[in-house]
Amino acid sequence: MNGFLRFGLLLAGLIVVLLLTLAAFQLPIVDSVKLIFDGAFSDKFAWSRSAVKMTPLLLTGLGMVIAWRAGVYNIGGEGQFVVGAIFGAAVGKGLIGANAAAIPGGSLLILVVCAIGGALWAWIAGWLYVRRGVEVVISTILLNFIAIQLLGFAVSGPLQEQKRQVPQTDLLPDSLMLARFDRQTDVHLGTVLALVMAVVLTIFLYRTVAGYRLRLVGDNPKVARVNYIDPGRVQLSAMALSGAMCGLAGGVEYLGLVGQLGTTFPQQWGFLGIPVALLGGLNPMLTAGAAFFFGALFAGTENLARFTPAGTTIVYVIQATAVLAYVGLSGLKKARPKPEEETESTPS
Amino acid sequence: GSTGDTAKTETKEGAPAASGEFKVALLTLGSVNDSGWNSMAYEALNGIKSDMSATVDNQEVPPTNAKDALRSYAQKGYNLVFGHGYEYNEPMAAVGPDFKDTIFISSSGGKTASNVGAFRFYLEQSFYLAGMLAAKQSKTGVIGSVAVLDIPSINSTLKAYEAGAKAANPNIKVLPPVYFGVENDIAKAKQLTESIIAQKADFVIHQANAAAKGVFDACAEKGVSALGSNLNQNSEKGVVASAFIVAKPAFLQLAKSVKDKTFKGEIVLVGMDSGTIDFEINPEYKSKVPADLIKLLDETKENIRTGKLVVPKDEF
Amino acid sequence: MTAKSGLHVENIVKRFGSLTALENVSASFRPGEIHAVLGENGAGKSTLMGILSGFVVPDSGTVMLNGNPVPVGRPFDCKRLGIEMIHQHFTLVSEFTIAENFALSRLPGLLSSSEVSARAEPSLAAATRLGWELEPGRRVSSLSVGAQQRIEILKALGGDAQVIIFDEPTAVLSPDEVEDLFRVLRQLKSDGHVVILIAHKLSEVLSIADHVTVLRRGKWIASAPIADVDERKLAEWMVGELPPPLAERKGTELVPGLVGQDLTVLGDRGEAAIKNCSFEIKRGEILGIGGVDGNGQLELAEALVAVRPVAGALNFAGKQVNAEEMRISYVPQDRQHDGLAMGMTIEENLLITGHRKPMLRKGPFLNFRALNQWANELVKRFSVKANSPADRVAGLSGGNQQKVVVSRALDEQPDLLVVVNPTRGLDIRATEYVHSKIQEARDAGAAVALFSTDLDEIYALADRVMFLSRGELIADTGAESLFGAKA
Amino acid sequence: MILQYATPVALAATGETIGQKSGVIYIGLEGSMLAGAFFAMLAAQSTGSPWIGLVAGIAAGLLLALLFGWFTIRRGIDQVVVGTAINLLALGVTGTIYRTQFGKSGTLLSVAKLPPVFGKIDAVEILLLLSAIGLTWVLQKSALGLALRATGEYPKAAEAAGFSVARLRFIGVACSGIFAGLAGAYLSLGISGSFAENMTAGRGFVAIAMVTFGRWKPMWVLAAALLIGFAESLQFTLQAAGVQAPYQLLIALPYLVALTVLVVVGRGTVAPAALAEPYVKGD
Ligand SMILES: Nc1ncnc2c1ncn2[C@@H]1O[C@H](COP(=O)(O)OP(=O)(O)OP(=O)(O)O)[C@@H](O)[C@H]1O
Ligand SMILES: Nc1ncnc2c1ncn2[C@@H]1O[C@H](COP(=O)(O)OP(=O)(O)OP(=O)(O)O)[C@@H](O)[C@H]1O
Ligand SMILES: [Mg+2]
Ligand SMILES: [Mg+2]
Repeated sequence: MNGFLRFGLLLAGLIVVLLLTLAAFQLPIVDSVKLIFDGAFSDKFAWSRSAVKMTPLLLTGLGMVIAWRAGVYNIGGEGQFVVGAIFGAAVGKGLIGANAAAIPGGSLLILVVCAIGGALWAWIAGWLYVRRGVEVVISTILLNFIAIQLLGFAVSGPLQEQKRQVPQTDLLPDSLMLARFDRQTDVHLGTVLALVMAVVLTIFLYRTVAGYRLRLVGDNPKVARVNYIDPGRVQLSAMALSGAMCGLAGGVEYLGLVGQLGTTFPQQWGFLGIPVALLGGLNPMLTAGAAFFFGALFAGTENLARFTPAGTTIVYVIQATAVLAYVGLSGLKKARPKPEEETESTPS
Repeated sequence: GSTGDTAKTETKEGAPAASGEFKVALLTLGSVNDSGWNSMAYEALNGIKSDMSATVDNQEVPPTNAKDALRSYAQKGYNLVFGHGYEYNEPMAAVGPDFKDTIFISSSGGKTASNVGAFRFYLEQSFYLAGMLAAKQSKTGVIGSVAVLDIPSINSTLKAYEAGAKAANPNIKVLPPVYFGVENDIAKAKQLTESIIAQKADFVIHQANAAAKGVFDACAEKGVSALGSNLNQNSEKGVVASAFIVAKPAFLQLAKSVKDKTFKGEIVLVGMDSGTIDFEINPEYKSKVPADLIKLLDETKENIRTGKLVVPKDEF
Repeated sequence: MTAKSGLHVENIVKRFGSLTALENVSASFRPGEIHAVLGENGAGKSTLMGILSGFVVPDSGTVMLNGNPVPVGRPFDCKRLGIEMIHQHFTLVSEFTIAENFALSRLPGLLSSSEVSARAEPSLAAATRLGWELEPGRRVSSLSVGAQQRIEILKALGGDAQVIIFDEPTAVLSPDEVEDLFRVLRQLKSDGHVVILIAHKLSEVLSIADHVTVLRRGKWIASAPIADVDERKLAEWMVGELPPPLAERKGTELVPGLVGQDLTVLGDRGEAAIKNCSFEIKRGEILGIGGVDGNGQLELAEALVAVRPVAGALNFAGKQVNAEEMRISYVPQDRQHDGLAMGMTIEENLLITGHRKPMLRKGPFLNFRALNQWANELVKRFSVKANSPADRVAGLSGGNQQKVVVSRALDEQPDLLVVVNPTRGLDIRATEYVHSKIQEARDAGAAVALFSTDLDEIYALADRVMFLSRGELIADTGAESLFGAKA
Repeated sequence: MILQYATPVALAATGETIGQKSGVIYIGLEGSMLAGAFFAMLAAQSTGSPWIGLVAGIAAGLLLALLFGWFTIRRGIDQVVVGTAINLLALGVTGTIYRTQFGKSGTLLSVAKLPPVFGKIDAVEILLLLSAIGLTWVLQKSALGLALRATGEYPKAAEAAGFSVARLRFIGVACSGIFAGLAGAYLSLGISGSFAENMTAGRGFVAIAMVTFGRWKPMWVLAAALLIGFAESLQFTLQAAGVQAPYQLLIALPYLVALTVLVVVGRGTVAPAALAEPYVKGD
């Protein structure tokens, strides 16, 4: 595979487009590029910033890989992310009350519950699809909207802080937070967890029987059916696993970064997992690469917004052009599109 | 391994230079072009820039990123970082001990340290007056309010609005606040305003920021009175009075105290006494307000200013 | 008729990556002639036809029609010039009605009303001319493969085509349907069309074609008038030598096997596709089940392999059929729909059954070393034309795709073997090989249900024959009348 | 009025129906709407004519859709990835221009609104009703519709019939873009008389959901959008009437209604078979 050469070409084209964008918005090009680069890579703070942003992206991206590989077009990562965190916060609230320090493995418990929460939320859409034929695309869009409202309700109702003033949960004690490597940076154990998950998922998809069946169902559910594999069951499990991964992302964001939930907790990570996964060709390891690309891009452009008059909005423009440049060039370079003549099937 | 936020302080390179340059940053949750809460702070920041010839910067920062943003500014030698919202108080308390040379101030919030403080705008005072005006002037006997989110900073003002209304007219019916839930959704704000006008409300106050246009529009179309908030919005169509914040003097004073190194980490309550909070009737509408009501409002304002009347406010 | 009239291809080259599908191929197709193109699976026949009709862009070479160059790679222009193709894999919109499919190919442009019934008229008229009855309002997805092919042909006949290309039209047809199709071909020929036919059965070719061209591994081998060749000669051109005849049946003992009693099976739309059928297939026996496609073959086959619920008693060796305890192998009729995962590699497609083999697993994991070895061997044994088992099946020719499906089903000795048109689209050599493997399975004690629309195949292989007609199984009472029955 | 508030989503969803019928799922719908809203406002503000504004809004929505088309149809790149980027781009470009031009002064932005034509009904609302009927006709009775549907079901068949799949899909996605632009323009000029950053607030996504909800039939899609519009206005009325329920529940009401309807209705017409699948001409 000459993937590396391709990647290099993409990177070059991408930089050109970025420069043009900056010029279009009359930002000093050299300084801006330096700010973006510094924001993503210059020192340990920058690297940590990139890693922190990569973490939820990678986990939700992996979640999307699982579902899309099974042929279920889950676009409900955002809702699953949020509901996972809500579940985790419920346990967190209990642990705070029960003097958390006394409970070993409290963070692990919260993470597991987050995964379960995300899995349940995704399972709803999966069940609707498998048993009632409701397209996942629509049910997950609707469930995303509902999840956001559920969060609002949770943090101003049952999970609200003790003082009952602000719609947010109580801050978790340090003993429950994921370990950080350096108190000066935000990067936390969740990043390692996400990378481990990418490896685990690679092994699962390509090395195990269950992973093979999942891919087979995604490719042709009818073939699976006549070979005694129940596509519905596989897709339902895939959906739950996918949701678990997104829920875990929510948990990692909660335990690793913020320590409390409020209405501003959702930052679109669940949604952005989709382009990340697709950019990674629905392959876990390449998805890790895509997540890092996005993470660094976010970290860098944020830095640009921080120290220039360029606001968040220009950041969006830069991000959009970067993504388009990347995929555009990869489209140009695509050595050989998949042969259509034989991939389309005979109507029966 | 993990390190708690209370561990020993590390000194960072890039601490404020002795060059005398004064650097101020502002963090907001939303766009500073929201014609409301954030744009008010942005104006004040520009006031600091021009009056104190400071270097200023501003950024939209969600709370999840707050610590990173605070550290970056501190590392770049910023002397003062404003976080315009209670959401920034916790991150400031967490980061503050590491950067003793930078002062962190959030709008609202309860945690303080030697270099961490909070500002509390007593906007309730002017909402109280708005409630009085509405209650007295309402022909239907029903008034209402439209808000973007169910959050304490908003709810506290709406409670004061209700308290003022009840104080002026015990028989007034104050509809419970209604929320449209999505920032910047003008159409929803408008639709929601129409639905409370359908409940007979003829005075509507808002906490809708950029979506306020929808509230005013609905009021103007249905011929009811709108009340502006956060900024003086008396020039908008259909607005009869505004309850607002004049942020610049307060921000400036604070910035000066930081520059003079007289700042103490504390929670500062700024209200009508310092002229930061104000209430003003639209001059065009003034003719429709009976003289005794104007007198009552003026007296109440004076009582608030001198502390004789303490308007209720929530803690958050 | 000038020397230039007709369709001429010259020096066509087409490569797919490192594989050369066509190497400097030239040929002439004349009006008023049925011209057969022959070759083994993967020889490049479909690719050449794709180039003639504009669907495939050649790397170099020219196509001329009546002395004028045909723009390559532009199906619309080819169609306008009068080149129509009946594809090996149909180009019908299965969600559309028959009439809508006809109308679609007769639209003058985008800016008009669809006038479905008016535009479908020429094709419907052609149907009447050919004596085919159709319900224009019926959805194509509800038609049998044979009926769909008629729609595909009628679509082409609705315009004023000069060249009509048939890519393996006979592969799924019953003898009657084949005869009917040949009637159509002759009529087209006498109308002065250029008719190009791809077929694997040499007897069919010899009975209908006027001229043959043979390809082998992408190279032109020979062209000759039909009078100059015989079956032996053609086979020699195609494969170099003729395969040995079928082995005689070994005298194995018959043991009780699959018994079905009063079986009723529902189709996808809830209709009773199989009604009260009873039969027995002993171990060591092949039951041939003939009949026109669409009479319940798919449903019965799926019921036998226990993937479709069935009412009635279905027992194997006295016990209820239980997929867990016995080995069932299945070759479905529609390879692309039911047999292959088109986005996966050859190896992964072999794994569809292989992943259950203990030798290819290590606990929950796949044993890759064993897997590669196994896949390589299968590919070699069934001579699937590919660079390696890691190639994607989508890039294989139709026949080679079929080999993948068949090989994984026949790889291990099954108790029950259910095959539906197992040699659809296979060349002579591959057909012989598959036939011998089916016999081998039988001889080793499998109960075999052979569904086929090809009478020759049934009579060559089956020990007993039954026929499916409108969901009912009928004992062999002389095939002719039954094949006459329309679905 | 329910019709008025439901119009933006209904318009965008009707246009998207055509796009999806041709096999393109335009995830950038939200972006086209936002660009439509902004450029309509900008043009109306500088010319004083809401009609010119409408045209500008449509043009902006169309332009983004064509950009999307270039990437997905010509280059065969994944529709979800490009759509996401288009949304970001629209958010960024409208936000940036808006911030440099407006909203600093503290006064709210006001532009001339569309005048009503019949009583309270305005031209766009009429257009919405007409286009649902018109597009139904196009899909069912016109040559274009037949070819579009074939492209969405089985592109190879459309190509075999002599049509360019790419051209048909461009027509489809252009339709999505035009209607989304109009929907956005209506949001800013018909309803709000103003603009605020990201004022579309997820309506594009709701519209995409409505296409599925309405089973890819323009009239049903319109009905679905109106049903959701009704649920929305119901929740506002309930809030205003002081109903004792968490307001988050009320805000979620429309989505819960949609989900419930889908659970009850269950399996219906299925999506166009080739939806979101890139088509590369056989080579
Ligand atoms: N789109 C494609 N991509 C890659 N390889 C292809 C493609 N289409 C055909 N090939 C290869 O080109 C060769 C010729 O294929 P073609 O389909 O023309 O064979 P054929 O003679 O029609 O065979 P069959 O009788 O099995 O249908 C085969 O080896 C096939 O694998
Ligand atoms: N070769 C076969 N022929 C017929 N049926 C089979 C065959 N292989 C498997 N099955 C059926 O498929 C079912 C599942 O297969 P298998 O036990 O190999 O998979 P599994 O990983 O254990 O999955 P499950 O969790 O469904 O049990 C079996 O119960 C059996 O009925
Ligand atoms: Mg072929
Ligand atoms: Mg099992």
